[in-house]
Amino acid sequence: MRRLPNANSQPGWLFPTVFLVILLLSAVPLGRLAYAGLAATFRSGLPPVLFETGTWRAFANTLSTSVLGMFVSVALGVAFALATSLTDIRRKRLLGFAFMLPMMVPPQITALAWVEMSGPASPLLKTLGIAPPLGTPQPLYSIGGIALLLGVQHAPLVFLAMQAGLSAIPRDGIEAARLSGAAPRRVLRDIVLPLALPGLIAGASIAFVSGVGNFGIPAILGIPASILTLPTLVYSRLASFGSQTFADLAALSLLMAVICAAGLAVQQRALSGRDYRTIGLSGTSPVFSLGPWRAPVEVALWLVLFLILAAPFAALVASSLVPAYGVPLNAETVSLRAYGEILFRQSVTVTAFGNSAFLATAAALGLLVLSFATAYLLLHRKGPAMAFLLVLIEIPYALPGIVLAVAFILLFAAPLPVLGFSLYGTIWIILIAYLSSFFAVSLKPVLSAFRQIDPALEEAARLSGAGLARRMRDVLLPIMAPAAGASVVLVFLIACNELTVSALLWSAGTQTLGVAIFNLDDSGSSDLASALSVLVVAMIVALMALLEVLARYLPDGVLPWRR
Amino acid sequence: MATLILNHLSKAYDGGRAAVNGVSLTVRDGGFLALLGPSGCGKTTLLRMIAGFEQPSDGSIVLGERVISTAEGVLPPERRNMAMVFQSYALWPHMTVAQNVGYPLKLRGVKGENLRRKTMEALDVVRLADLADRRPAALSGGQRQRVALARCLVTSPDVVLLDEPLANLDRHLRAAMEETFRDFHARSGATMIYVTHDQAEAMALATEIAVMSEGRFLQVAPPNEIYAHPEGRVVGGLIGQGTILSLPVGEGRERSLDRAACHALLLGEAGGSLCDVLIRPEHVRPAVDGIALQVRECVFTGERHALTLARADGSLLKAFSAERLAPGSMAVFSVERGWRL
Amino acid sequence: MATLILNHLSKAYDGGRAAVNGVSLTVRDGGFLALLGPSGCGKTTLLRMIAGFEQPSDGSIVLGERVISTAEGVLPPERRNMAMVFQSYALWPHMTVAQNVGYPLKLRGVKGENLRRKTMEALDVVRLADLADRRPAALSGGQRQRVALARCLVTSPDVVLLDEPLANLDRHLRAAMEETFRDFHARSGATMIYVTHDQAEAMALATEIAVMSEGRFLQVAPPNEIYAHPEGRVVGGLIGQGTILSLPVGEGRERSLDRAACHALLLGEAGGSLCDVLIRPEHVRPAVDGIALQVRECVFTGERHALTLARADGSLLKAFSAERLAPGSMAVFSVERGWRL
Amino acid sequence: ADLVLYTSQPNEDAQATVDAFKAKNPDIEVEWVRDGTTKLMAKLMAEIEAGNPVADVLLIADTVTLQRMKEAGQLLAYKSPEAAHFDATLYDADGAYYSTKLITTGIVYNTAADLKPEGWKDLTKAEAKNLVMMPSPLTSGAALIHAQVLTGLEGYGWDYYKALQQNGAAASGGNGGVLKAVATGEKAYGMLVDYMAIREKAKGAPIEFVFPAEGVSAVTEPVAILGGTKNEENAKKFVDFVLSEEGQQVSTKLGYIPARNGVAMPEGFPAREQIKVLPLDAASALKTSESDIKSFSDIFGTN
Ligand SMILES: Nc1ncnc2c1ncn2[C@@H]1O[C@H](COP(=O)(O)OP(=O)(O)OP(=O)(O)O)[C@@H](O)[C@H]1O
Ligand SMILES: Nc1ncnc2c1ncn2[C@@H]1O[C@H](COP(=O)(O)OP(=O)(O)OP(=O)(O)O)[C@@H](O)[C@H]1O
Ligand SMILES: [Fe+3]
Ligand SMILES: [Mg+2]
Ligand SMILES: [Mg+2]
Repeated sequence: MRRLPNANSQPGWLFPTVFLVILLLSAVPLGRLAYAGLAATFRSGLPPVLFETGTWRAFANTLSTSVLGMFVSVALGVAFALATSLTDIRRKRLLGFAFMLPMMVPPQITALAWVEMSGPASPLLKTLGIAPPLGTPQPLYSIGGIALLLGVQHAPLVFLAMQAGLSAIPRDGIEAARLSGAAPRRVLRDIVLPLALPGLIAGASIAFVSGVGNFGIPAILGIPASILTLPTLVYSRLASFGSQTFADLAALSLLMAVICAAGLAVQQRALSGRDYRTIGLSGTSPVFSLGPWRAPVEVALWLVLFLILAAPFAALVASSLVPAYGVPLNAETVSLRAYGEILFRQSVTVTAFGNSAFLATAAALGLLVLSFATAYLLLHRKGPAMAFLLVLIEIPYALPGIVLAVAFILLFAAPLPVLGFSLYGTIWIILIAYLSSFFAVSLKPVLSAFRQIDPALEEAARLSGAGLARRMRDVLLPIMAPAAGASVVLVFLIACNELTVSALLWSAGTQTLGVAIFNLDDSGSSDLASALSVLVVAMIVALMALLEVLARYLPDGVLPWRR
Repeated sequence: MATLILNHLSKAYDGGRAAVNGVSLTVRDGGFLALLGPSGCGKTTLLRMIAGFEQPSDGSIVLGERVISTAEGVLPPERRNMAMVFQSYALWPHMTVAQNVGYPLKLRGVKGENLRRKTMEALDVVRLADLADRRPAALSGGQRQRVALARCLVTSPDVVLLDEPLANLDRHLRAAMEETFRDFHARSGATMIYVTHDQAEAMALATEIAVMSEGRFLQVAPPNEIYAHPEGRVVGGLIGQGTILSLPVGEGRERSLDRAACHALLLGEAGGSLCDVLIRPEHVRPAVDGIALQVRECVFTGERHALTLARADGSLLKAFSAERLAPGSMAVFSVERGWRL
Repeated sequence: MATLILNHLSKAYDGGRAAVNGVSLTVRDGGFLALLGPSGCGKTTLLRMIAGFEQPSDGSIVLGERVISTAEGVLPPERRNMAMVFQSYALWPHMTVAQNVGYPLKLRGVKGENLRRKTMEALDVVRLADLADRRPAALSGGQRQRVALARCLVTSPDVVLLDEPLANLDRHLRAAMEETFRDFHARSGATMIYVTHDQAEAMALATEIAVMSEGRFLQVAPPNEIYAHPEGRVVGGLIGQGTILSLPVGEGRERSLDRAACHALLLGEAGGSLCDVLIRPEHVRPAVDGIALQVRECVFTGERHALTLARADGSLLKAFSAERLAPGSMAVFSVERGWRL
Repeated sequence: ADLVLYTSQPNEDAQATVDAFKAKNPDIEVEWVRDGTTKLMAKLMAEIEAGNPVADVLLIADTVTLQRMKEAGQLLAYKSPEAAHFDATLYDADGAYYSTKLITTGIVYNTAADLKPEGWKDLTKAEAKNLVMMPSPLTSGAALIHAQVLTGLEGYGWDYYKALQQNGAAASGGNGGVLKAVATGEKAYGMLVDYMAIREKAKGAPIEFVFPAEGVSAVTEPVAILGGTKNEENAKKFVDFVLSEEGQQVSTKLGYIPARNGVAMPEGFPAREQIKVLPLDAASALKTSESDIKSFSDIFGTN
């Protein structure tokens, strides 16, 4: 008879398949970049970046901004997740819904809006009469400023991962703690947070890695104050492309990979030696009554939301209504011309909407499947190979888009071996790059959900006769609907806005929304760019509203704002 | 510690029938109430209301002088000083066994050596001291249940709520734990409410038994009283074993039937309207003279055989026998006692 | 359907003592094996190995002609055509009761009306037909257990593994479910392995009983055999009630002791080395002549009173009595039978 | 496509250029890719490294960048007949690249500012303390060239930049950032490319632009043919067209100073004679660019 597989193992094809896919999405492009770097090194010696103090300062800046930013994200994301899923505040759904939107405003715009909001020209501060005089140094041009904005930008990532984690906490565990005499705050500290730790850590680690690879915010807030981070450093290297640039790129990528691996190591440590598997059913979470604190908490949440969403978004809307920067918004200057132009004259916007919608959907769903398979594998197999896979998955997301794009061009510019045709210049290469880039984002919530699930639920399905695909679809996916929802929403939102990867990989006909917005802005049509951004946000809101209407037909808990 | 009073307590889950329906009861300070009833009758729901997890749809709960639950609001569970063994155990998966058990102590400010000692004492009682550092996921079902038990009894709660706390334990452990409950009850004087499906357990432990069905209390009485004098078909069928026969019984007669009365009834010698009569197996004994019955079934239960006996009209009686009787054979039994429901 | 053979099966969890330790057993095709043993002795682990969830550390499992588990590899559970009631139920929270129960059918290609009908039949058996559209979270503990039961019995598995399947059900439901098991077993001919703490249940259902302790089988025998002739202190203490006394028994004598032998032993008339003797409460009866014992405890259990009796040297015996005897009083009992362990 | 163009011109400009070319050569199908210079170069270099460059023609950035490519042997030399109408400083003697327009860097100021600057040194005055912003040579090629040109100017040198730094001037990303900062009043003065300021002013932004009397630097968005092109003939046609009178008028219409002699200035610009364009030697600028960046970084502390 045939050799029998291990008890806790998956079908024999699973590991090789997942391994191969990860190799293809991550190791091969990264390896190609490393190869180009090594070749350049052999041609002209070790890359000088490695010996410049500036590089190490950028390394330190990257580390500090992303760590601080992560803390900001965690504070905001956790607060919102707890408030919307465990307390009796009103309009939770709206809060949750709105809290995801900051991710939809491109980082550059958020940064500019905050600069404007806190600078001398701030309409807000002017109205309040506390605008600083012309030329006052901008407080946001600092490590703290960068971290703050990174934190704000990435808070929804923590929010979503955390919510998925919270939804898996068994209700009776909280009740038992309360009956033991723990006041809500104690329950939070001793039971809720520890049990939601996988979700929390997943969120924190995506926020951290996002901060490592972010270019838009440090570019706008860091460069004026001479604060370079690794992504902005990479960019400045690329500006004067020379013989050593590939070596520089490879070296800087290596540094970012090191940060990532260190982050992952910390994450593994934090999670190790614990068991988060719930035993039995995890029902609906109970609700803590805030009592007299409800109104203040609500005010605080809405205020934060105003700062991180309404203000940048208002700035966006305002600049879409006036023809040029600095033109005051008043009855004479206001016009909807930009919207007319975008909607009815620019044919690219329609294509871009189509492309981005396709890419974001395909990436989100494709990665969902991939993430489930990978998470399943990672949880059932242990060992250094698995840790290595995790790092491989994470690096592409940590690299600035431009580096990843270069790696993919290196790999795909020439026709594919054997097959003879080239993917370069088609929409598929962008999709592959998206799969590579956002894998980490998609995997995190799913992996943490797997950590929390009662294994007996899968075992029962197996004994019923369900093979891997079947029990994934029928049992695991629906049970982990919150995590699956978070994963899809995260990837979709990020992909909708993605700029750099698609910018370098696109050609005529395949441009995406991010590229379209960037091009409009770059050619001085800030009004059109803003209008398009506003339309993108509107599209997302419309999409979410549509899902809200369809909620009845979707598995429970998939829609993050409905929990 | 104080008297626990339930006033017309009701609870309906969203859009369903009432799970608990107008229940009233007084458990005196230090009482030990066993709650019996078929699966789904509302026992857990009642405990959850007492603990403060569910808000009553109607009625109120009073503990001592304080109203602790009404349809308008409830005193939060953490301020009730109660303890509970959950039907699902509700262990915290991220804590070790010792941490799980010690947590209520920690909340009460017990620290260091004292905490360790008390925790280990509680674990000793449930015989889990050597598993103190395990996580719940690495325990067997019965071990989990014992952790939940230890956690429940580690402090000095005013009210202890036990939701089938011994369901997953073997007989010996069960006996030992019963002993522990009795000790704990005697020592702490806490009011205990105990849900179980094991009547022997209930009888052995409780000062009072409440029989519940479909959200209502059918009878509340001390164990021997409820066993001897159940009220109505449901309680009669639920408490102890026995069969209920519809027999013609004349009006105005004693509810307690002696041997002669039973035989008269069973032989159809008495007239009158039909009435439900409960006959317990221990009162049906092999005898020299009495009623001839056919053995339908004879099931070995270890200590003895459980017999199912058929009367001439096909209605059934139950009895015990030390010896195996062949199914199908006829035998003579005397019926010592009966109870008119 | 085929014979299930366990060969020197062992399982040690990471870095712990062996939870199952060199267990060998043959359950013949269509057999009904009850597994008894104290909490934590390895029953669930054994079932999980049979189901294919755990890989043995050593030994193998053979079903019919096929080796389905060895230390090297196991046949995946989904290809074993077994069914199991999990100790923790393992219901799928996102499916309704009907969907939970119907899922194994769906996987076997049953569709439409046929699926619905079979599902409802299974739900009828466990008396949950009217809750078909509920989610498990909105069920009581016993109702959840019944859903798990229905899901287990809805298909025609070759082997059925039941891990304390009736622990949370009331007596009547339990009796009805026992009946269901018997029916199912007779009808489907499946091999059944049944873990329970309720010995009456085990005795009533099983064709064989295996007693487990600390990962090993102590005795495997038919119910009446194991009750009458337990091997060793542990089995003797575990099966049925009774007390084990260390008494001087002469060598080479019968293991089965009659009344005369018992009395001789108890009165210290027999000489010889000390030996463990098991005396069951049903064999200790109030009598006119016999042994005078002091009543230490008298606990009401409904049907009767459980007595704890003390001999002169302080060692204890158990007995039953229909009437309450005052603790502290003396009474005369005859001991009808004993068993040398 | 019969011809692939990589350009860093803004979208509408690139479209206009291609449209005009196609009007003359209807049978040549042109595909164009536009992006920022940095990204475009990264893309191009990666393609070259992979051994399969897609572009045929570049219309991109500045002569220094193309000089680097020329020296790396990545450009095709083509002697265009139109070269005769251009200043010799505006194209490569070997025909590797040709300037197509002049994008000068001057001074922009917010109309609310106190000082109306006229020369570069005005930016070091006390009135401008903390109010000056310029693009950083680290991100903008034009800014590097501007620095190289200004420091080469008599009486300026790196001391000028030191003075700017001491006066609290900020060096931020690209030209867009400077425009936004000055237009929104966050800063009062900035170094900025001409067309951006003039276009934005025409749309109503509260800014003014001056061409300082000492002279201005210029980047020239040269056109070049990539070595190894598969469409050499079409590429040459494109180069000729861009340099032709007709092609140059496209630039003018879009608001750029044409490179070709004798073509009219775009609207909003002073007469060509009033703008003193300081010359730049691409070859030597390339040699010093690394050290220039370093000097700049040393002063502004960046990197
Ligand atoms: N995952 C695990 N890791 C380590 N030890 C375990 C694990 N699961 C169970 N054990 C231990 O193995 C032993 C056998 O466990 P098992 O669950 O088989 O007991 P059981 O006989 O089913 O007991 P119960 O009647 O209490 O359910 C127990 O001592 C238990 O603590
Ligand atoms: N969350 C819920 N939503 C709706 N109905 C519920 C919910 N929880 C329980 N019920 C129903 O309320 C009734 C009483 O449930 P409860 O859990 O109190 O029963 P129980 O007496 O504890 O039963 P068991 O002995 O089976 O545990 C049951 O019919 C059950 O189906
Ligand atoms: Fe450019
Ligand atoms: Mg219950
Ligand atoms: Mg078990």
